[in-house]
Amino acid sequence: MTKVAYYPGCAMNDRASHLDRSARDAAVKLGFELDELDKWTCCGAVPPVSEERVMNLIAPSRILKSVRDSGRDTLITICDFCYNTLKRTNFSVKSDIITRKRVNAFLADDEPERDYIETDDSLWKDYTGEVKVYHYMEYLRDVLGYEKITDNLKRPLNGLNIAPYYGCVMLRPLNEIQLDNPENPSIIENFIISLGAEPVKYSYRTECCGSYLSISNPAASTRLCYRILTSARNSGADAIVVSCPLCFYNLDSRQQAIDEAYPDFKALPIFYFSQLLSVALGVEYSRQGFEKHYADVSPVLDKIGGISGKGDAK
Amino acid sequence: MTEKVGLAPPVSPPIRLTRGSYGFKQRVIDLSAQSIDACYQCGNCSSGCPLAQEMDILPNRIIRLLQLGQKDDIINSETLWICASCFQCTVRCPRGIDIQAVMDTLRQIALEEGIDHFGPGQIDPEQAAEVPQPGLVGVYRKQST
Amino acid sequence: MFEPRIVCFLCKWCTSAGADLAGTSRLQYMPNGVNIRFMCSSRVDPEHILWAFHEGADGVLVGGCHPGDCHYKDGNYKTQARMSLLNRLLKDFGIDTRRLRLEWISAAEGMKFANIMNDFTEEMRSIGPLEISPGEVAR
Amino acid sequence: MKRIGVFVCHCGNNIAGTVDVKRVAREAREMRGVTFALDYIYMCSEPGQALVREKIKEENLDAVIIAACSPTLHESTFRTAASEAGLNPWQCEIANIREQCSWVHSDREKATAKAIKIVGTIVEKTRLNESLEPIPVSITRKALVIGGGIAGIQASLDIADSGHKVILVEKEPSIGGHMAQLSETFPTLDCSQCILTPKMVAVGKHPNIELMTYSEIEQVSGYVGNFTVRIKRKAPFVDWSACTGCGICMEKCPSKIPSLFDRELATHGAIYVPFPQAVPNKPVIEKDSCIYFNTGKCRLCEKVCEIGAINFEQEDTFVEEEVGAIITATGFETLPVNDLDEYGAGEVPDVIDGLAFERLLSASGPTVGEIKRPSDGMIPREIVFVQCSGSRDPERYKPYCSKICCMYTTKHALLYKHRVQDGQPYIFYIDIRTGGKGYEEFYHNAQEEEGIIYLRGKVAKIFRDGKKTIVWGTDTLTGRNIEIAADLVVLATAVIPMYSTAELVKKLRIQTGPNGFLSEAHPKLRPVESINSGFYIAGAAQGPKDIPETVAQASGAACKVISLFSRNHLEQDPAIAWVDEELCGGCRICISVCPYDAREFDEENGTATVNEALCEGCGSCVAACACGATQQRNLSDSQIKSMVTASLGGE
Repeated sequence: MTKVAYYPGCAMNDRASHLDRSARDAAVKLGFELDELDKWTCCGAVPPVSEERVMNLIAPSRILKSVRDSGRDTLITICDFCYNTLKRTNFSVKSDIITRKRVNAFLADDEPERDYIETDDSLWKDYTGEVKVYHYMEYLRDVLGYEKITDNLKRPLNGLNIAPYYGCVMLRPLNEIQLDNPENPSIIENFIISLGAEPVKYSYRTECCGSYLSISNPAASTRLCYRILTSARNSGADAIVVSCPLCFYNLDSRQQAIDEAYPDFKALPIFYFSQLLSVALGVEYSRQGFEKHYADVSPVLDKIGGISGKGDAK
Repeated sequence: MTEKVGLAPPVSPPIRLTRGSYGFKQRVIDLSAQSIDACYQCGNCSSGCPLAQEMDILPNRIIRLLQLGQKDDIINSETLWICASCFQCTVRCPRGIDIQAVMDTLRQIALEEGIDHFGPGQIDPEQAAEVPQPGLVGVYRKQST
Repeated sequence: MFEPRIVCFLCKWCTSAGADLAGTSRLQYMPNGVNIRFMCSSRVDPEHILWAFHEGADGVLVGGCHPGDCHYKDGNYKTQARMSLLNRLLKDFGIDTRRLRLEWISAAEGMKFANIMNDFTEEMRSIGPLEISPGEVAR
Repeated sequence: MKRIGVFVCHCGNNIAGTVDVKRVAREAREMRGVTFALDYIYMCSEPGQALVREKIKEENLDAVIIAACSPTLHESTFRTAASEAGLNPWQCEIANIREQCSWVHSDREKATAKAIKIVGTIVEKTRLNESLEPIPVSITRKALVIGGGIAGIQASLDIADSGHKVILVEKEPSIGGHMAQLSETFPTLDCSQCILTPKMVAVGKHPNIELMTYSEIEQVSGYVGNFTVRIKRKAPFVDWSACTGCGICMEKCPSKIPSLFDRELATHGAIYVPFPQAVPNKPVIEKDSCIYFNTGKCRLCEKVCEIGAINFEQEDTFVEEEVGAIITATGFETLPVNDLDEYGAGEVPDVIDGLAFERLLSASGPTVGEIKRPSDGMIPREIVFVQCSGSRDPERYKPYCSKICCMYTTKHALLYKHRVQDGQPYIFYIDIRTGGKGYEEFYHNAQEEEGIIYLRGKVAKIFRDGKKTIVWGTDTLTGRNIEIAADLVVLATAVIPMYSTAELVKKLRIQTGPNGFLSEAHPKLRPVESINSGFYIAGAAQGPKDIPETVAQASGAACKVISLFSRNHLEQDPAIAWVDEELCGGCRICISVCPYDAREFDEENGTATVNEALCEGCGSCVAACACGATQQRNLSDSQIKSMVTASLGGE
């Protein structure tokens, strides 16, 4: 089985463990294995954009360098924040020679036996952005091919209307990310189609959910999530699919606050894309961590068939 | 008691522009590497901003005030802390300004000046146990020293 | 409501062009006048005006270029002289001289044309129909 | 009895939306003389015209009426169509039911009733129309160009290059116009003089161009193809044929008068050439400022002129020229700073206009290209440019956009910044308009790379405070007022027609619009012609324009003239006066009213006659004729009477 380097990111061990587990399960069903890096740290979550903050590029660069040093050129990550940070860092290191020099000067400090200034050290090799960073879904689309998913469906999601939610950092900014058209993307839609479900068109799929404001300004986030959820529901969605832990948290857990603030609000189940993938590929419901969801997912599971909540594939 | 006329501080004093007005602007240009003067005030950053209605100064006006070097108005603005860094403005700017980079720079300068918006003590502990780490890291990196 | 009938003799270069401009500017005015286009207001013979009253017109508008702007040097001055003489005659006939209007309207004055048509129509409405025995006006 | 066909046009919805065209056609069919009527969606389209041709033959029509738009638009179209089907063009008439009916009324019932009356009026005219032949007229293949700015220069060169003679009349001592005053031109920043002077020299040397500078149009008579022009040649008090242009007279002249060319930022003597590259490079003496003419003493110039070219006895002379076409290219001025009361009314020395700033920027200007303010020669460190100074202000100044200011102000600020690198330019604007090739890019560059601060708002007041000039403005983009203590303020004053234009158009008998700019025959489709045939217009005299547009229009006007000159002869409208000798009593009143001397008296017959070559068809004599002997072709008294009757709704 192909092993692909995998950077889970800090949310995967606990708060988004269901994202992590379902992604790993699905990979196995599709014939590859997510090979978690031996040692990894937090990537920093938000990419540094001001010139002075080279410091903030060090952690993600160190992660990328470790992948390269292990002889691999591909790294998969799932969390949108990690993806954005790693990809933008890689872009900076690759395209800006000054940033590259500064970053490597810091990285060299990790290896005290080496004096970076005397560059005759042949063991040392600057990290120059050699690793290609993939979003898990991007890997499915570009390396594996969505048709491979369709070919392996055990439990096609026929009859389900799923609203894709992109949020902010999965697609933006375009120059550095280059995943899809940021105004009119299609990567999640096509993913939904490959599962046998119907993608729902609605106007708020790339509108921000409030991101970290959920902590410092929860009211603003509540308003933003309300309009996303309502738009999707009014467009006929049975559920929303996301890939980012923070999007999931905002759109799912926040439904309690939304319910209190907006009398007309109706709950809508939220899924990680990997959950739907692994369900469609035949992984048991019990491994999906649905108990962590706030919004009840059983109406959707009923539609797919099988016993609601805990049912298994035939 | 009657108030003396003319002693209240002006609500909207005129901006007195001189050649010396632009140090702050230059610092932001240097830190963000963005061409602030390229902005022609089309307002696209504001029109698409999902959080515009929570802001006291709209993003395009932040850039405008910056063009005129109006530091105090900017770093005391709530806008810096309402912005969720969603990059919508950056993607749409017709003049290629990374407005998010400008916002980050402004936050950085505000934090340097001791305007610590959201300290660790302010979080709801219940939420802290639940919210995914990127949110926590994000809010502290953007909004506190 | 009384709808007066109005005949408008317009010179081609200024007033008729001004009326065209009122059209291209989509200005709205009352439809009581019908325009007859001459090369110059100086083609208007007082007899034409009397004939118009004889045939049932309640008002007659003669429109020419502003003084000094006549395409034919001084045609509008001749028109003015003829009209003031005619005014005396109208009084003799017992026709209210307000029923004959001479206006200078340039090709750029679409708005003025529209305003005059409205104003003239309203004035004719207030004066009422011209009642006169045909014999009186006959030459 | 004539067989008349009536064709009612829908003009899409333009007519049919308000007028019941089917009913108009139906009612027209019932009118006296009408044997056929139909309605069609677009009469002026090729199928519409084909329909007219087809029905003329099928229905054996003697005359047609097209009820459609104004005759100024399509009369010639349909007359051509009618003549292709074998009709005489004067048997085709237009009933204007669009501009003068459907577009100005909204009540469908009333508009339809009016349209029927309009058609009826034209039917009555057409019933009595005669078939006419156009009167052939010869052409003088020589053009008159009035104004020696870039428009006049370009038009003259284009016509002259085609092999026709041109007379170029300029009121100033030299050609060159405002373009000669400019430093560098947007958006390419090439030096204005460098691209202009070769053209000025070419005009001076061209064998087909007769250059008359320091001259003015005195009188114009005649008509297209055959104008007679009287030109006043002002006395320069210098024998130009003898003068070598050595310039010693100008050096010695003790008078000091403000140089208009340098916008009064410098002076020259009473004997002067406006600028060193002048064409012709010959001086003139300004009589009003000359010490000799004022006191009877001095004559210093005469003493130093070795050739003896100075001649105080010279007098204005007048020449008469025959020309076939006239191009008016009298250009523009800008609203005087003195007129702008709230901007200091011209009393603040460091408030100048854009052309003055051009002179400050110009390497050949009074400061040799160094930017020094007028009051004390200081190099301004804070400079404010105010756009729309007098433009876009219908309440107090000019209602229109002066079009060139956005670009030249940007250029000014940019050139200033290039010369005074530690200086700060500010531009107050209402909108920035950069429609033109490379213009938006030029503006972006200035804004982004040159550190020019653009402030969106109109300046309310400018006043002096010590050595500073205070500017009170606002910036609507921040919602805050702006106060700048400036060293120099440059006003982009409104572009207005050259002062002499108003006087000139009266002599030419061509039209101007409400703001004094020359009117074109059609704002879109005939932009270089006056409505009066034989007159053409070019450059900023027609409206504010930049150089490329001016040159394009000048070449367009020249092309129209060349096209006119390429015809064998012209055709004059035959709808003119004629005399029924039986009725003429020989009172000669017609002769006294004719503005063209076209009415003559035949002593032998004792009757008045019409000189067909001179008659313009105004009809003034027809109205004057007491016995009805003089009539106008196709607009006789009997036609008019039945038209009046029809216009009132019939018998």
